[in-house]
Amino acid sequence: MDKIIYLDHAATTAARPEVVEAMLPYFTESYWNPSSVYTPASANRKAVDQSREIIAKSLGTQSQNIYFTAGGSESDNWALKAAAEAYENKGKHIITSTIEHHAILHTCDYLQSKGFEITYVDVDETGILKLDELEAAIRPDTILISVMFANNEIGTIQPIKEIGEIAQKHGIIFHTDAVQAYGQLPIDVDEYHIDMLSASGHKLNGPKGVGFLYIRKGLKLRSFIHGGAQERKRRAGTENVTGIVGLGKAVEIAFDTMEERTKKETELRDYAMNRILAEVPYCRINGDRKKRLPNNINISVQFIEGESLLIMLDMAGICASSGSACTSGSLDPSHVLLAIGLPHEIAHGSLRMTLGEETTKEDMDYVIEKLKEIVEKLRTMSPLYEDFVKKNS
Amino acid sequence: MDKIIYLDHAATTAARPEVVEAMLPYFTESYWNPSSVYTPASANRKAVDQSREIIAKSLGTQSQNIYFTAGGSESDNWALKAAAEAYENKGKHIITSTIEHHAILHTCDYLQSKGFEITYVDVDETGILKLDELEAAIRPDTILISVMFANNEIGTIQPIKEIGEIAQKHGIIFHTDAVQAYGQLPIDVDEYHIDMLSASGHKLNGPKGVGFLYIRKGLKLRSFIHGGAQERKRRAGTENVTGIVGLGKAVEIAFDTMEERTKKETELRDYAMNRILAEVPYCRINGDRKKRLPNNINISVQFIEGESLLIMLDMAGICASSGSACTSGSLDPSHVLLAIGLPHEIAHGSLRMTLGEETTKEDMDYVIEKLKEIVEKLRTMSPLYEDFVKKNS
Amino acid sequence: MYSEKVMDHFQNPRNVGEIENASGVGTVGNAKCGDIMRIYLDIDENQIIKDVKFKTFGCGAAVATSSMATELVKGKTVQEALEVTNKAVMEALDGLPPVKVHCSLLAEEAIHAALWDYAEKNGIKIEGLDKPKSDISEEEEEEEY
Amino acid sequence: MYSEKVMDHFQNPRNVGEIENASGVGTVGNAKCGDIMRIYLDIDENQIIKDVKFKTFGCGAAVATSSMATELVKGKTVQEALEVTNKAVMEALDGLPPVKVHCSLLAEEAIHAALWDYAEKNGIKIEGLDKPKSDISEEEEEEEY
Ligand SMILES: Cc1ncc(COP(=O)(O)O)c(C=O)c1O
Ligand SMILES: Cc1ncc(COP(=O)(O)O)c(C=O)c1O
Repeated sequence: MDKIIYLDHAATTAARPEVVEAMLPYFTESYWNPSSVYTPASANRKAVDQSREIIAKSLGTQSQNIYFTAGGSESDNWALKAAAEAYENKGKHIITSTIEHHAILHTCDYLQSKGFEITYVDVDETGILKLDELEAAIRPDTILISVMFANNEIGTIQPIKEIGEIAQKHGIIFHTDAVQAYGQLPIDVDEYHIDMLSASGHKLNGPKGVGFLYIRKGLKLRSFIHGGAQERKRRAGTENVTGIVGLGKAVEIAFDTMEERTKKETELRDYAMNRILAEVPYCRINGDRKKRLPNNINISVQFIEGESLLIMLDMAGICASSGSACTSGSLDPSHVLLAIGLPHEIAHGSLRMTLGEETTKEDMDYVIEKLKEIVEKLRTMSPLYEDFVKKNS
Repeated sequence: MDKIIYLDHAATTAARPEVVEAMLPYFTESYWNPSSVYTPASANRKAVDQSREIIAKSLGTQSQNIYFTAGGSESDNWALKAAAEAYENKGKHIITSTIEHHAILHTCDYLQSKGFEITYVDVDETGILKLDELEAAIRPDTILISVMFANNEIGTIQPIKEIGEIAQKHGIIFHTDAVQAYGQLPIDVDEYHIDMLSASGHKLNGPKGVGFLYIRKGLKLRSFIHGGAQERKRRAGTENVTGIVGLGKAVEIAFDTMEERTKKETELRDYAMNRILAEVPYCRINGDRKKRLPNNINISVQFIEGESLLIMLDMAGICASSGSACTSGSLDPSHVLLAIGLPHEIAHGSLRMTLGEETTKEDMDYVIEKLKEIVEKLRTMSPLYEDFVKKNS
Repeated sequence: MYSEKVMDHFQNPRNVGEIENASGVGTVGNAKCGDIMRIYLDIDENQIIKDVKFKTFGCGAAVATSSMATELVKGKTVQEALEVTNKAVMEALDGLPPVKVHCSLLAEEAIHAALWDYAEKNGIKIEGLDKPKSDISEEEEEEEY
Repeated sequence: MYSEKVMDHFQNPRNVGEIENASGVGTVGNAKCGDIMRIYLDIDENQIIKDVKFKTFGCGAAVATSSMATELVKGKTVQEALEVTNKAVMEALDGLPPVKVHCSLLAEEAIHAALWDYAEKNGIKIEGLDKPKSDISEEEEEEEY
């Protein structure tokens, strides 16, 4: 097969041609270090500031609050570690959710090894944070709440505004990992009481290796990467001008096209989910049906395992991913699917398909036909299906 | 003027056209996340591994010891903070030099605030580390020695092999910040007993925002950025495929062309230094005349201040930089120039010109003529020069 | 990630299915790890494995190792089948990625479990065969840095 | 980084030079910061500044503020010159980058130092003029985040 149907936009996206075009001059022609004093370099300072401005505007804040990083993971690490360090005199308790990305969870593990205490607030069966448990978890020594804006596996969108209000009421810093949500959902950091927000360029048709952390003015967070005076002395390293310019362009387009794009994706997502539910026996949709990212489909197909499914889809030219983290060299099923209450066998049989604006209805029709064939084939060799059929016959 | 003569290659360099060409397909076509399981993504895994291989070979080591980062500053921060953390049970004493880059010095400040003790070993008047002082500084609780391979301001190359041998003899980890040296000098990490080495892509005609840390096999260093399982679980974050590919290409070319290029640069450097010494009164060369980076010229011009000099050179189309860190928003003169014993007024009047392979003799002739004019003009308005002339007449 | 042989056995698995009234059936696996294998053996009176079928819930490597393991024991005597190690399965597949090595262990265990079942049903003792573990423990790979 | 006015005064500084037998000379500065300014004043018997010259070792802003300061005091009376503040100099230059504000303070101080020298030489007291500090202290900018 020649055509590839890419349904893994949550993993990464192609940079838009306009993004690459915007970056190109800064590689070979306007390659200056923005901190240099000579005249030509001021164009690069301006280019960096312009991206900062675009991003600030998209979040309803001022550009001085946007700090460029190398991506979502760095932003998450910085936010958590710097807040822990800055406020440890106030307390050493941090609250997060059970369904965060590993960039948050493993950073929490690290902080725990440094004497911080972490409370993981549970989610309901659609993946929505239990607000009452959150509120109950707050203690006098709680210094930080970090809850992701939308989940990368099941697409569930959290009640961020309510979480922000709880955090504010208790005078606790609120960080959100918006790596999946930013560019897909409108976000106003003031309205939602967000103190820190992480985002990554390659999730919204920008380049890889660049992202940002929004830090509310007044938060006394220190550098994570020490050195030169870049980024208002808070993030050292010669600015990645090309990456920053590309990110700015990607954000500009993402916000300009958001309404139309997400409307189209939502429709296609719902169409595909409904067909799958109707036509593939013994499968379920994971995550909330409504409060979910416009491009996210996550299903569990009973009696079959995710990786086999993925390989077979791959052979049919379809790129998707599994809820199972097998892909990353680990054998455990997704912590997110376990957190929403799936048993292990079912968690292992999940499939994530994340659409992009180029995805068509024809694509999804093809995918669903293939999916049906593959599921049938895998079930004929599944001992779990055999047992199920025997028990029910 | 139209032509720009760029003499600030130590600040950053243009990406080579071949580098950009190598990167381009990975933006819009082969944009896959290298960790994904579907077939197309394996091309990106291979591309990343190929860059790793090129870099490993350039250092005489295996690719499993190369970890990609977002640049020199991150590599430096990671090396120092992770080593401090990993070995703090053995001791909390770290040795570095007085002339390191801020990415090292400010990281040391941070570690000091965390209870580590830092000894700054001095350099002689050409900027070479005093080996006897280094050896004398070693204590039973010394866990790390970090000395830069070559200095970014005055270009002095350190006796890295001797430092490595001292470190090895005492069983101490040795890190070197090779951000300026890598790509200009041959480096063999085993021969030099280097345990960790930092480098940055944009200093060797690669892209900005990507670099690497070499970590000797067996060193039990942990992640600096926690999260996904990328880089053998030691550096989380979706791989910056384009950046890594560009870095690999840049390294390949830098090592292929090193001999010829550095020979040409060394000649031009010496020609220019000799002319300046002969034709500009009251100036001196900073750094070692022989043990210096092929492309580095650093002079102090007495009685005039660096920024004025730079602005006037800029007006003549010449991009250079000053030893003074005025450029970075600070008013202190360069710590490197003070460390080699220059008094403040002279440290403020220094000029760094770092050549590139495209720099010609004609360029340098033009620069020297302009420099002479500018120095004369600035001296006529210098009260220090007035005093000097009066005293000596 | 997988060798061509693995992909071949995954795409075209040999001996998928069930055997009615099998001489021995063994199911092993680990719900947590996500691999369950079931092997059916048809063994004649000379202790020769005349037929073998499998069903597997698991990743590509699990399917391929099951398929290869059935190929390797087919036609063998019970004693010979006992000597089909996970290493032999892996070699026959031109290797497996390190994280997938446990799949080949599972295949070995599944054969052993089916043989154990056969032995129990027939009240015989097979030299060198221990009662199979119901679960294959996961070993964390060493981080060797 | 600099306004056009600053660049103009840096490229074409007004009143560079010395005045022989000046009525007052003031030198202020800070070797650590790298700025030294010297102002020469020629003041007539009506306390009018008839001529003013400067020499400055320093950055672009230091040169430009010196040049602008001399322009602002030229032709003024001593009392009027005293009222030329660093703010006035900065405004006349269309502003300075925050890290360069100290240069304008230096220019103000240099004028004051020259006036003080004039006053001392002539045994007069100028209302509102204090003995100049020989050094302008550097203030770390607030990190306001
Ligand atoms: C010696 C040295 N170390 C570290 C760095 C930091 O590298 P980067 O700006 O790529 O983070 C630089 C350059 O700025 C340098 O010259
Ligand atoms: C929710 C979430 N957080 C963080 C990250 C990490 O971002 P990056 O890979 O750009 O470092 C990702 C994506 O991998 C993500 O989906």
